[in-house]
Amino acid sequence: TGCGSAGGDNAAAGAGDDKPFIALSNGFIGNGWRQTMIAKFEAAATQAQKDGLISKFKVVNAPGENSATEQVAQIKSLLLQKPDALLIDPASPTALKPVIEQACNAGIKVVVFDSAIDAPCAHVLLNSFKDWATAAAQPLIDGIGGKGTVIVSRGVVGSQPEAEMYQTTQDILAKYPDVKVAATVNGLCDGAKAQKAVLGVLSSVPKIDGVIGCGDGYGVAQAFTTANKPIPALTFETNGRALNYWRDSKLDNGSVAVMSDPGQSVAALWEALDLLAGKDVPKELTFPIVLVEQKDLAAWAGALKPDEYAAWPWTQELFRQQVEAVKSGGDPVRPPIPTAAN
Amino acid sequence: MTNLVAAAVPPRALLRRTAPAVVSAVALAAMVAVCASLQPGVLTVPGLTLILSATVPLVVAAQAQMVLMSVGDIDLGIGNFVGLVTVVSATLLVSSPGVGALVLLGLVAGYAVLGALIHLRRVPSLIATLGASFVWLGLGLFLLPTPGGTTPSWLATFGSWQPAGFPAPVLPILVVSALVWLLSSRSSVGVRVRALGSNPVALRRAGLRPLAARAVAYAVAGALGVLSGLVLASQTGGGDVSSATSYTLISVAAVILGGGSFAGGTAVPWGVAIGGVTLGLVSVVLSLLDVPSNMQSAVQGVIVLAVLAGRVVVGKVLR
Amino acid sequence: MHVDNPPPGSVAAPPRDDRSPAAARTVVTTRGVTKAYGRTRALTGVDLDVRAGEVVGLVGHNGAGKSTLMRVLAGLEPCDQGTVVVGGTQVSPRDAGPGATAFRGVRMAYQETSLCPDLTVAENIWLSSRHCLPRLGWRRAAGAAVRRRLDEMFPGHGVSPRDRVADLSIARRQMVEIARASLVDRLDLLILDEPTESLGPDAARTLYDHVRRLAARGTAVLLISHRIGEVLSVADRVAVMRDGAVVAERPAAGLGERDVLLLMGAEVAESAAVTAPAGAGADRPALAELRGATGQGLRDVSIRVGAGEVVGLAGLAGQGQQEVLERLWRPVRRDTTVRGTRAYVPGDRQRSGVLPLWSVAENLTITAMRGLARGGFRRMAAETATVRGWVDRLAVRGGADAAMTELSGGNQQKVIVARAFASTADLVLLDDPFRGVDVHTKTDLYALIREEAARGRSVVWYSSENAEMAHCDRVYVLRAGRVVAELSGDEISEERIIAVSFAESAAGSESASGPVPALSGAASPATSESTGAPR
Amino acid sequence: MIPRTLARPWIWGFLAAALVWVTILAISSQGGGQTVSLALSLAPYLVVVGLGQMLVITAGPGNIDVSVASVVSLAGFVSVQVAATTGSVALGILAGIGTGLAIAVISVVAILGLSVPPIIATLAAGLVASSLTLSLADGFTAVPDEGLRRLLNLRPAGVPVLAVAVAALTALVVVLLRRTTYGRSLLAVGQSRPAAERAGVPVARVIAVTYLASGALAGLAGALLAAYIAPSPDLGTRYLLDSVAVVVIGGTLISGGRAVPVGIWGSALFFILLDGLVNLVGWSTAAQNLLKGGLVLFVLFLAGGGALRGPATGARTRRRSRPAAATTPATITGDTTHG
Ligand SMILES: Nc1ncnc2c1ncn2[C@@H]1O[C@H](COP(=O)(O)OP(=O)(O)OP(=O)(O)O)[C@@H](O)[C@H]1O
Ligand SMILES: Nc1ncnc2c1ncn2[C@@H]1O[C@H](COP(=O)(O)OP(=O)(O)OP(=O)(O)O)[C@@H](O)[C@H]1O
Ligand SMILES: [Mg+2]
Ligand SMILES: [Mg+2]
Repeated sequence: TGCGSAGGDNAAAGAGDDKPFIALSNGFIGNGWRQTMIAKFEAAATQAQKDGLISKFKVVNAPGENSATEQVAQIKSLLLQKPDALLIDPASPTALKPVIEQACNAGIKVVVFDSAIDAPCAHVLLNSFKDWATAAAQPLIDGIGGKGTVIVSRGVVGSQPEAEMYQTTQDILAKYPDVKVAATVNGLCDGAKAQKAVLGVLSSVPKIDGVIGCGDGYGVAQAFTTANKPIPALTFETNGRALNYWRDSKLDNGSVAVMSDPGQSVAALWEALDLLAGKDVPKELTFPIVLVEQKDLAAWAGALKPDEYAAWPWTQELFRQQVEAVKSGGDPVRPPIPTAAN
Repeated sequence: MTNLVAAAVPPRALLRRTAPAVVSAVALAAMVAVCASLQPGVLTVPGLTLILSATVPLVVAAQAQMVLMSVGDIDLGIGNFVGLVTVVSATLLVSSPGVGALVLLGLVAGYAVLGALIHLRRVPSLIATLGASFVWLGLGLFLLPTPGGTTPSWLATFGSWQPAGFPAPVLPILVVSALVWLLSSRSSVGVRVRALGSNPVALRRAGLRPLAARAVAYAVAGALGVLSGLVLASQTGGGDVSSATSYTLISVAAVILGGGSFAGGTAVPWGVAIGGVTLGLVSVVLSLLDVPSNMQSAVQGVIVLAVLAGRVVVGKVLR
Repeated sequence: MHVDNPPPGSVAAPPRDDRSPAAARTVVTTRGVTKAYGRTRALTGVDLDVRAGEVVGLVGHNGAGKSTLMRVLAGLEPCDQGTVVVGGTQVSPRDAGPGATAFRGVRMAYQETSLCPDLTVAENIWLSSRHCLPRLGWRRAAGAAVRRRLDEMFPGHGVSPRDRVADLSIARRQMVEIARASLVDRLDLLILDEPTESLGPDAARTLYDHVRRLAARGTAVLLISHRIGEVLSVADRVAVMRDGAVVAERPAAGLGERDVLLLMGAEVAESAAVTAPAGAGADRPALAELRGATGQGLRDVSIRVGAGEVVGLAGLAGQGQQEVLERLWRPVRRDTTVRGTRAYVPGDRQRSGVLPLWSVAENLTITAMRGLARGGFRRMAAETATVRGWVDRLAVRGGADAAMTELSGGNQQKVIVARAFASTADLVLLDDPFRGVDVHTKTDLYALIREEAARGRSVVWYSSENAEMAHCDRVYVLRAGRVVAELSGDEISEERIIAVSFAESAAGSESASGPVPALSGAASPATSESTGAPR
Repeated sequence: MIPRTLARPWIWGFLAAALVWVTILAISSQGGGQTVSLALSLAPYLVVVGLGQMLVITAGPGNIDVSVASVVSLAGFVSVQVAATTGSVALGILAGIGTGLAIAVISVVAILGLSVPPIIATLAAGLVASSLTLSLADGFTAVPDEGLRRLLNLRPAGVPVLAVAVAALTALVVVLLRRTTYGRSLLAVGQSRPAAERAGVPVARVIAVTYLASGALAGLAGALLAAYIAPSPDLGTRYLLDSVAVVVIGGTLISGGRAVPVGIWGSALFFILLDGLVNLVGWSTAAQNLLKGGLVLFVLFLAGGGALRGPATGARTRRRSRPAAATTPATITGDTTHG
């Protein structure tokens, strides 16, 4: 932690002239998920530097609110430093298109992760939002026995992943006519916002059996506590705070914790290295989401700090296995669940 | 003797007025120097193009903010408005250019109406534009819930224009600033608008309608907002209503750095251009310097404060 | 296109020496004009005629309705009842409003200038005279016009059309304001509302010369002023307003100041006599001192204020008097010592006096509140008692609960003076606060100052009106940031002050100032007024 | 004076809140009382931030505190950390308040020492605060105190304890404004800074105290909010725009000089109930934003000059009064006549 973006010491940078220089541009740093994502990347990149895989690395976070314009400016100045590969967690799935093309034209390998992007020259690495939505809704509906009243808490409406996820949720719900949707709130995949949104409707809805959300269960649980109502089945976020709460409150009603994987940034690093090494990597890679089920709950909960999100510990090995799995259409790799000692 | 006195006063007053912009310019030069020392490529034409291009829409938005600040108002909706324009240009302007153009004109008219209502109902512009910013956001999300779309080819061509010999972004910055300068400082419309910010009572006594002046100011700000959005869309190639939210406060800061004030009455288009470019370059400097990621916001804040502190020092010296 | 062409007027402009302008064309006529603002009846039925080529002086106490009447005549506001005939056509209330065409030939110079401070002089001219400026090149035309008019009215004015108004001294702004009002292609009636309050005597003289010339060419001029002597010397006719109506109209010739005062409201006439100050205060302990203060417009100024003393600061406007007050108000420099607490009475009441959202009572107690409070909490009962005392003592019209902005200027000024004296301050600083205040009010306030001084308070009083200095124990006359004379007791007289104010030529033999460096004129931020000789 | 101030301005927020409440009731036809009760358990946080913002806005044209959002987030982390380390909730809350004060010190130094316009000064202070927040959030391990959370969730007879406490705080602010020399000085400074200065009001001290108070209140809100929800780097994000909006809809004069603390409750309830309504009906964020903006504008334009400004207030004229003293005595804006 600390000065990760300092890119290691300069001596090392000078020594490994032929080793690649990796830059990461992150559109937003203001939540726990993004912080975990950056922390995982910096740890892995520092290690890779020690191992002599890369010469140096650099992380640039656009300051302020999720601002595409700031990110564009920062990527442009990164281009001046001529990195060999550029990893991007975009603030906006469209605004970066021209600058990504500019980067590609400059001969830089570009890997975009955490969000689909319509830039033909870039490699894209992302989680399956369909899996995510399915993993959020299905166990929960099963948990309440296929009937009852639920609230749907949507993510950032307007974002393309959300649209896909919401569609998936709708499709699943369509199969269960006995599950009634009492309200659809905008939780924005953010516990605090979901808490307020759910609290706002709780007095006006009948008894709720479950809240299908996108990683905002902790806040929703607080809302039910405030309203003095029993905690229904929830979709928790995968951070330590939520998992500990889930474990301590002994909820066993179909609740799950599911989110995209902040370890993607590390996978993106490995992808960039393989690309630079001339390996054949598909343009689009789908990686597994992080799903915490009841059986793994204790292990995850013990290993995570409150604001730290569960991340798959991608190694170069695991990464290559997953690439093979994607190519061959096989089952996705299941990286090991960390132990509390981590 | 009196002529001597008269001649001695204005240059000093002029100096006092331009000092803020000069300090910003010095800061700008310093920042470019730092960038260049870290990355010599900055001083080449492609380098300057790279680092300056992102500041163009910001400068244009700051000019819009400046026009409103010159009537003593403030626009907390400009960021979302620019975002909305990018959305319109990535959707309607492509599917049916005529309708798109009409909608953009309608948005300018909407700004004028907003200004007129602010005037007639005597509500504070700060809160009215804050309310309007929710409306712009809502409209943008309504048109394009998902960031995306593609801008018309002529816009994209403009965005990727790379003339030889000079950095392309300099041209729109100079042209827009010159236009705003002509309009606000040299034309009679500008006199009305600034008079409104300076002393509305005088404007009314002169038989001019403050309502008209305010509506004109808002219309001009709206037009500049549309221009900013088009430029932004030309650079991003798509529409995203929340792509420019940070412009709201940054544009205010740019006006202040350029020597404008909240009191109204003054128009400082050239200062605003300098202030806007300065602020736009802060994130470039940050990404060139190896500032720890968590500390980047703080450094940005400190740079702004330092430039303004420089102003104070210069102001003291000039007095 | 002929912005500065003086009006041809009617062809039959009467010769100036014909003191019976009754024969001339009537420019403006009002009959039974009334105007009410809410409960306030500002005008109760005004009959007035103004004829081409005459100068009419309009006098009256504060709140008599002069400004309101002028606004009606200038077409800024419609009247409620009655008729207004402008240039031969009767105007209905609908025609009134800023910029109404019916009122094209009527122009008004406001007492508190209606210029835009952030605009240049030329741009300000464009605002009010745009009808007669070319569409292209208006900037140059406006600049040339205003320069010519200023040269004519105030030779040596030192104003450039490209100056920003905010950078000009108050006096110069006033000049621009007056020039602005007179710049029009056809001027039938020029209204001057207290034009000379911030002008020096020299500028006032040249202004009045111009007024006479305008009149000679057929323009009617309405002149409002509280300086009755000036009115009498310039006007052909004097109209006296009282409580919203014109109560008397007299030819100026043969009218004395006392007569006018009697017409305005009689009973003060006697008390206007100057209270002779008590003996010199040199032996009293010093409460405040400036020792060789230099910088920020001052040079080597030494001033001493004894306890219970009224010290005057005199001289032409802008010679450093306000800087002295500023030092005493915020004694942060080494060269200034002030023992005890201070209160300040600003002259610029609109800007730095009135708290517009509050009532009279709230405005009055803001300074005293601190002294009365216990542990940061206000003592309401004590405050109420204070307010009641002062409202009664100064007879503030409207009472304690009236909104401050509903009071007339003079009454607002009373409240602001009372605010300072209601505090426990040992030293009260007066920054020319009685500009444009009527004679009644002034007399009350002078008496108040003497009373408070007798109770042991010290007062430092800057006034641009030299006659006021007679109420002081001691007077320092400043010029170009220096003290050029110290007068006390019987030495204090208007003539003496004027004489030392123009020290260069003056035989100020006894003033200890020594030779004035030649540079001083140029270095002072002012002022064209100092160029002329005393009247 | 009292009837004139209170007669109108604050009524709009409550009216709008009531309207939304009736709509919710009409749609769901149940839980009307509980709706209010739950809204009352969310409103206090916004009210606390709003009270601080109100004091700042009251200090006159140009005064605004845009650092509140970052202060809320930062104070959340600090207070949870301190409470967890010392084991004392009270110390945690004090630490939150102290954090707000510390950030406000940056603003105050910039505003008074460097003459930086408040919107910029507080923007910069906010940036510093968000940097500190991110550094703290990195590897943050402390968890909010359970006892405090239970207290915040306590609703005897449907009335949240916190709402009562914040109502008392509001009353305290009312007393502060009416009965203390600081309050009166603040109102005077807000009406006309030069006039207040000449009337002997220590303007710089009043301004400093005001920003410090805003910082402290935002810090307090952050401490409570972090216990109620959970510390997070974007805990306060929404509170910037909303705090300004509730203050102004609440009837406080945006040009300064008149504060209406009670009105903040009305507009805070309005905002919270509106959120509830939108979520209940299941509108998209597009509609939500359109509705929110539309209603803000509607209330604003409807209430208009009459309610949001004093009867004889030349607010537009007063906006001219420049914050800093000019070198020459500035021009007067002419008659105060219009309105
Ligand atoms: N716009 C207004 N609104 C309310 N009352 C007004 C307004 N204008 C004038 N008044 C009232 O009308 C009366 C006459 O005011 P006016 O300004 O005409 O007096 P004045 O003769 O100009 O006094 P002064 O010598 O102080 O200039 C005053 O008592 C004032 O209270
Ligand atoms: N909004 C208002 N409500 C009520 N009365 C007002 C208002 N605005 C101005 N007035 C009154 O209108 C009159 C005209 O204002 P003006 O500036 O001419 O002051 P004045 O009375 O002429 O003062 P003075 O002659 O002492 O300078 C004043 O008497 C003032 O009290
Ligand atoms: Mg008057
Ligand atoms: Mg007057």
